[in-house]
Amino acid sequence: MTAIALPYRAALRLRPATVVSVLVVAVLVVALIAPGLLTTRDPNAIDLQSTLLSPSWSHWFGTDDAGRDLYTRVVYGTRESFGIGLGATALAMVIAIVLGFVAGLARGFVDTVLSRILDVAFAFPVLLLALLLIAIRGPSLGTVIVAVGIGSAPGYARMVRGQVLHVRQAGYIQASHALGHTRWAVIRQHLFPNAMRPLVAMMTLGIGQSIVWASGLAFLGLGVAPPSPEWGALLDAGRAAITTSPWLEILPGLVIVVATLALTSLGRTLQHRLEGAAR
Amino acid sequence: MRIRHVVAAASGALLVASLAACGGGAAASGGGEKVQGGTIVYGHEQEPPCIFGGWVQQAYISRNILDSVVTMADDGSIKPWLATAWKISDDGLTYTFTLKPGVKFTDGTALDAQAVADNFAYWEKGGNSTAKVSIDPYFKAARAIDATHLEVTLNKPYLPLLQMISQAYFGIQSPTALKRSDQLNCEDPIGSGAFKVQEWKHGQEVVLTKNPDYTSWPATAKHEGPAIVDTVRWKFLNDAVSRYSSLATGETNVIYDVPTVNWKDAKTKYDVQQYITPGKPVSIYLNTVNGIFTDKSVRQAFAYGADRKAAVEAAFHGVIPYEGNPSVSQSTPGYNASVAGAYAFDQPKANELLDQAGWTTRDAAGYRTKDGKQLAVKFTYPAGSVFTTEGATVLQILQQQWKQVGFNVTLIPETQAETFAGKYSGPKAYDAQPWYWTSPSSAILWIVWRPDTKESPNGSNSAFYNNDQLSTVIQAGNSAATTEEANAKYAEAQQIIQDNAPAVGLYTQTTSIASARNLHDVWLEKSQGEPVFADAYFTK
Amino acid sequence: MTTAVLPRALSVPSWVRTARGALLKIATAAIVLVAAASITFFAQLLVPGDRATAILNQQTGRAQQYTTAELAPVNAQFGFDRPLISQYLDYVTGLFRGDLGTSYTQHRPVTEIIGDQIGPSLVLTAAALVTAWVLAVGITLLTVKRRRAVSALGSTWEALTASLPPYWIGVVLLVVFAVQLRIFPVIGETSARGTVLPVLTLAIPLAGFLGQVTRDEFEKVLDQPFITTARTRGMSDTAVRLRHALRHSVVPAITLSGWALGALLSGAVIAENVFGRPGIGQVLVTAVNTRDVPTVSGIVLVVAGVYVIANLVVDLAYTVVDPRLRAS
Amino acid sequence: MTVPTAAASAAGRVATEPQAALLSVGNLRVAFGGREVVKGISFDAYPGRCLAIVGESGSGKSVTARTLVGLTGAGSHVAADRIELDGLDLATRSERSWRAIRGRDIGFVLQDALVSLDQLRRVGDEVAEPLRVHHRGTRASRRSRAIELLEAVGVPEPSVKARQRPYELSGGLRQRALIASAIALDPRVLIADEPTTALDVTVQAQVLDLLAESKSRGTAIIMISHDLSVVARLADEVAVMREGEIVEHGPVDEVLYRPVHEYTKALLDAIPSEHTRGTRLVRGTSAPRRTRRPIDADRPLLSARHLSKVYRGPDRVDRTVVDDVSFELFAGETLGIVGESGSGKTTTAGIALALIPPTAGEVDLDGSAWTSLTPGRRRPIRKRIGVVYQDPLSSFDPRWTVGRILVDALAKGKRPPSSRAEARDRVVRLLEQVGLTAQHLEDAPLRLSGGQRQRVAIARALAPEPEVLVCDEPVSALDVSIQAQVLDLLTDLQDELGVSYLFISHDLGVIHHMSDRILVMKDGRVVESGDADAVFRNPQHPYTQRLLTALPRLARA
Repeated sequence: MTAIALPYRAALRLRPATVVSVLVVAVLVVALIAPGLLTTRDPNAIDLQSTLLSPSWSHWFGTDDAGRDLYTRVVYGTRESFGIGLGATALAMVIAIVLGFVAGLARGFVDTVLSRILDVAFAFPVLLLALLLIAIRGPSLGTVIVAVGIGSAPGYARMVRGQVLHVRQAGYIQASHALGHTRWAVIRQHLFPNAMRPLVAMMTLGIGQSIVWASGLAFLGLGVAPPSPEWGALLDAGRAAITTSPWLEILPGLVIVVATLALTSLGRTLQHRLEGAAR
Repeated sequence: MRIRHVVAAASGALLVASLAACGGGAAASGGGEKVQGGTIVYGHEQEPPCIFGGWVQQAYISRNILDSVVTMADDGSIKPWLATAWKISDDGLTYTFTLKPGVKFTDGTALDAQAVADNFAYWEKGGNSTAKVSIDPYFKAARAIDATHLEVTLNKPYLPLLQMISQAYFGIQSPTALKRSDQLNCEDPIGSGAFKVQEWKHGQEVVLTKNPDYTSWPATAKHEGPAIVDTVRWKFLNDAVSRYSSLATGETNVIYDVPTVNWKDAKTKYDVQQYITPGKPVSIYLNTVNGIFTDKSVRQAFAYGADRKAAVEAAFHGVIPYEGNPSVSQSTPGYNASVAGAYAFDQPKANELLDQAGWTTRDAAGYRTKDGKQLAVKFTYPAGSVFTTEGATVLQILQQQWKQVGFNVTLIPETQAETFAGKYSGPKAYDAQPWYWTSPSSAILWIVWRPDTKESPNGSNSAFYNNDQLSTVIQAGNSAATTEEANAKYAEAQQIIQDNAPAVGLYTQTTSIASARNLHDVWLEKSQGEPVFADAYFTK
Repeated sequence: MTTAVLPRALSVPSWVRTARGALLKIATAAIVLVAAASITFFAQLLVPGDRATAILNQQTGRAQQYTTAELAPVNAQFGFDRPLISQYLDYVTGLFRGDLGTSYTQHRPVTEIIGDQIGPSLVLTAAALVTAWVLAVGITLLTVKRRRAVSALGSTWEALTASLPPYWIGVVLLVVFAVQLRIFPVIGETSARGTVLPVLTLAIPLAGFLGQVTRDEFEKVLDQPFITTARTRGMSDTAVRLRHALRHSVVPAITLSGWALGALLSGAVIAENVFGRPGIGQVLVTAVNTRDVPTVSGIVLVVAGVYVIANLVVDLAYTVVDPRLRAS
Repeated sequence: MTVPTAAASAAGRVATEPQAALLSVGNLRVAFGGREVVKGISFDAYPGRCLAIVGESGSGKSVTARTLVGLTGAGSHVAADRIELDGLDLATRSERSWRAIRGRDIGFVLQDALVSLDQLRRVGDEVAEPLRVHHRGTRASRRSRAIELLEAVGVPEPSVKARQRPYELSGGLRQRALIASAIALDPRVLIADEPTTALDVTVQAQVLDLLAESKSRGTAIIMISHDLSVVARLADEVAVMREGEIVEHGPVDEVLYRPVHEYTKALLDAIPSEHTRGTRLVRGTSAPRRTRRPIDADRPLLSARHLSKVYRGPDRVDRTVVDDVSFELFAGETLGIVGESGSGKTTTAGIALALIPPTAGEVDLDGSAWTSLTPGRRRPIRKRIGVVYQDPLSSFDPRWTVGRILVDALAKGKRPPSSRAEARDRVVRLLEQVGLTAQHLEDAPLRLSGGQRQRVAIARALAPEPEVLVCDEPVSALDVSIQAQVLDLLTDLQDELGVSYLFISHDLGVIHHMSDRILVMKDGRVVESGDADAVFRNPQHPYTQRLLTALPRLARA
């Protein structure tokens, strides 16, 4: 377009939504690294004199039926929820990158076989995968990470494969071959880093989704062991009281939504910016 | 002529709270005209794989379809059902039952003494393993003397026999029907009860229709004759929120297991009944052959170390009672109330015991250590239907208090798959594990505490606690000549258990129902607490 | 490249090629399905603990170990005493006869168990998919590339809904619309009115995802020259969106739908649980818990089958929406 | 509306003496944000006449065109003393009333029908869409009208093509369909924005004829183009735009043959053709003639023998894209390969580079085996042959800076730099050689202009010090003045380094300007070859003849 060459500048301008997302993620990172900065209480400290208090100035999110401060639990739960999010996404990515690259680079037979394997993996209900894994290994933080990670890997693998196929077509790949670089050098110098670029954004999106997924497992009673304040576990614990002490269910749910929303929004901003830059 | 040998109940053991707010739930005195017919929509919790079986979830529904030989009254006494009378020989080894004549199964087969004898044989063959363990090794044989007389012989005297066979596990099925396929017997057991299975919509509900030719109601029935309502829709509503809400929206007329958070609300709006199950309460087995709990003082310190009563009250919102007696619950005949008071919350005492046991040093996290080993407890519990979130909250509260005296308790929720597969059932698998076992008699002591030996293993002895003295006392109770004598022995057994602390009491297994105010005479059966719909009716 | 590159041989009629392609697809699909079922079969054997123990415990609601003598009749009854490989071969040959085996716990043929439950699950997932599409496309059409505030509202809505944990939204919908407002029944079961909330529970988060990809694509498409062409013909903005842009924008969402169906079947168990709805998800959870190997494998087979069929439909939908893709 | 269009059409080409302007624009200003891209321009369009607005990218010509149909775009600010259509004020129209005018009174044709027609709809529906939008006729009558229109623009088998989709049609037919759609309601004004760009030369001629026919029926045409030679064929009047202003405006003969403004002169000079051979295209440079090194006709650097390439499609049908092509490229020579899209010239270049394995035949490099070597054996001698692509941007890794790109190329060259300092020095020298400076070292290619990018691409190709450079449409994506600079650079480098070019282009002017000898390719085969001047002046093959007839050219003064 002749005159409207503005996308680059527009991307640099910070939208208010991006600013809010960054702030939310910043708070989450603090909660992750130093939860003590956000609360002075102990997430597991019980107080049977003050159970089921509704939100107030001294208990921002109220207290649960063991008298624990819900806000403190949410803050401390960040570490485990994000641990799941990061761990599962990282695991998914590693699997996806290996499978996606092999499938994307291989031709003929290997590609066909891998694609079929991915088909089988895709056709496998994610839930079942999680159920089986948890049945085999027992529920724990590690199992949840592995279950969510393996469950979301095939989707990423397809994306990676698509990305590899796309980058493989790029002019600079041919240009590099034309300069006399070996196939491996081209892969290492150009194909790999460029095919990986959108994955950063994808990961940000994936973390949020993994947290949501893990909360689904917690609902089925397959989450992290108590007294962990992992967010999904908080949702699971709060559900019985939704009509009598709704904050126990609503507030942790909102925290998951806000955190995921911030991550998603950030991921998409990143994605758009990368796309803009690649254009 | 009726010769009844009535077993007296421990007074006040059965707490049945009929807590209707505005007068009389039982009679139609609340006004309104009694309606003939209608459909009761009942919101139950878990769907069993089969209708008849050895799991209490199966007993709930089969109680409404199958009749048993005898039943248990509110006061714990045994009353006639299919048997109008019975006679026990002086040596306590032969029971002769006189059966109600002319009773027919819903498939037309006659319910005679031979049919009942066939059922005993069926249970013993594995048809119902819970029934089997309830009467083994005392049961010898069952034989039809004539069409209406059945003789049951025992190897040794077994006083709780009648209480045991009052459970729904001992529901009598048509011998003709039992010859059908496994699938049919699973989905549609044929009994002589007030209802029969019309349809099982898996994942949704079992539709029960009334047996119009019903003649064999128990002596405890609130009316005589076939069921008043035409249909019971037995729905499976796993989610507590929707189950309780469905009562408010009128989608159900009665629900099982009122969530404790809603109990107060339910009392003001519905007729609620709470039933404290007899048998073993929810108590924590401590592994006496492996790990830190091999030391009796450590077990006792564990019991002293946490305020179990306060934790139970907080987590269950004051609805479910604390039970300090780990062996039998307060509603069980032969309950030893004095035992329940032992090990009241006393952290100094716990500390003292641990110090004496040599756990004197503490590590950086504040946990006690001895010879470099931490005072760590691997605490597994069956999460989900057996141990609800509320139960899990109790454990989390206790965990914090145990931490104060130096125990590092790791809570490990078992998934149902792990539980059933027996992953956490061996002596190496855990240090502590809570469980319950409903049973109408203190004879449950024998099932749970019978020594686990090579020759005669007892998988139910989850504390792996073999105490010959205890074994002898329980057997003496089981084979006692009189109830008084039996209860004295059972009380002694409870004392031995409490003194040695192979288990720590927690709370009673409790079931509850809430029913709409226009529904009357839904009552909870006394051996295990199943809701009975045969007498229920609506008012306009 | 169209003018000069002439096909050298067109000897094979196109329908033969199509038929050959279809056969190949069906054969591959069958292999995929059997592979999925086989993996499930063996994966379940990895679960610690013994199947006979699980069956006995499950029958009695207990958790204990049994003696070999106690287990023997169960092992004999279900054939667990035979070598694994022959158990597996029996299972696989059964598959080709359409026999998925008999449930260990319900003593019913697995085909019957699935037959009972698959209907409500399919209705739920299909309705959720359709609803998600309507929501996603509707909101995209209304908000994409409008005034900044409107567009921001649209994209925020999508990001927000895509972040909702399915269980949480289900409970909130239940409490608000069934318990408080009483618009819908609490126990939905399979009635049409009762299906609304479970469908929304699944559809709202999915609509967020579909909306996001559709919006991205829509924005790109609206910058395309053919959109300008359409405007120069005097077309209104709405007509341009509906007649031209929409069709181009839905291709990524179609791709996602194939994947979404798998996720929906998994998410269905949550909706089924909250709203007391029968369905395959709940059966699956129970079957895994009780080590009911044939039931679990059978469900995987059927779900994978649904997935494969859905993806064939997706492939077809592609070529209907964009005939250019037929060539490749 | 008031004037029936039939009357104008009956009048034929009467409008040499212009009556009242049909469309009149006075002092039009367009700004995006705070930036003014059209700075007060005025022009008129008359029935039966064609006004061409000519300019390079960024001149504001396309924005002007869109403003005339009220589609300037989001965030724009339009101000004008006058935008009148037949006396009707358009400047203050609402969107709704604009819609009534678009398509009915003013037709609009965009470039490249492949992206300007909705590929998912049938051609007939696209053509008939203005009728539907303006509620003309019934469904059936619109369908038959669409077929009539397709027939009128010279689409063969119109009823068949109407049922096909745009991508199933050839480029020429597509563009005709696009025009058919624009003239469906017989608008009195037709605005054509680069209507022939991206078309092969023969098709281009047909499309121009079609527009001429429309003009002869009395339509006022406003054509937007960057290509002065195309304009010469159709326009009656030319306005040259630069940076939002009209720098020169007048009758076509005046502007093209007696330009007054320096910019117009420069643009005209920059057009490569047979007349510019051996000269520099950029005006005002000191050395107008080339000083070439002699061609060594005894030393064929590349010799290709009977190359062919067959691709098997997904439908298992073989397509021969290169068919028995042979050529030799001598040291110091430029061999041009010319052909329309799909003629196989790019594949031929790929084979020569040994990046595409030929199905049959082989290429030798400087007398020894080249394409027949294994990739591993070939890699050490790759440095002897370099390549410049049409789209430089996509040939750069977006993550790399100019400096890194060039260092990488040097490292693969005949004399890899031994130190960082040496590498830097040589990279700077390379940049200077292609007319850039050290300040571009840290730039990402994305931030460079199109001309600068192509210079970097050339620098990269030269870095390994190759003897042969394959240039695959190296200037096709560039504006004419930038094209001139790049072509001048290539000739200068040949003079300086003696490198040989295998030069591929669809543009006959460029080919003639650059090449010593040429190959004309069609459908994968070489139809004619020989000395450039000989082929151009005396084409033997009918296809070459047709190409040359279709070539729009300016008669040189």
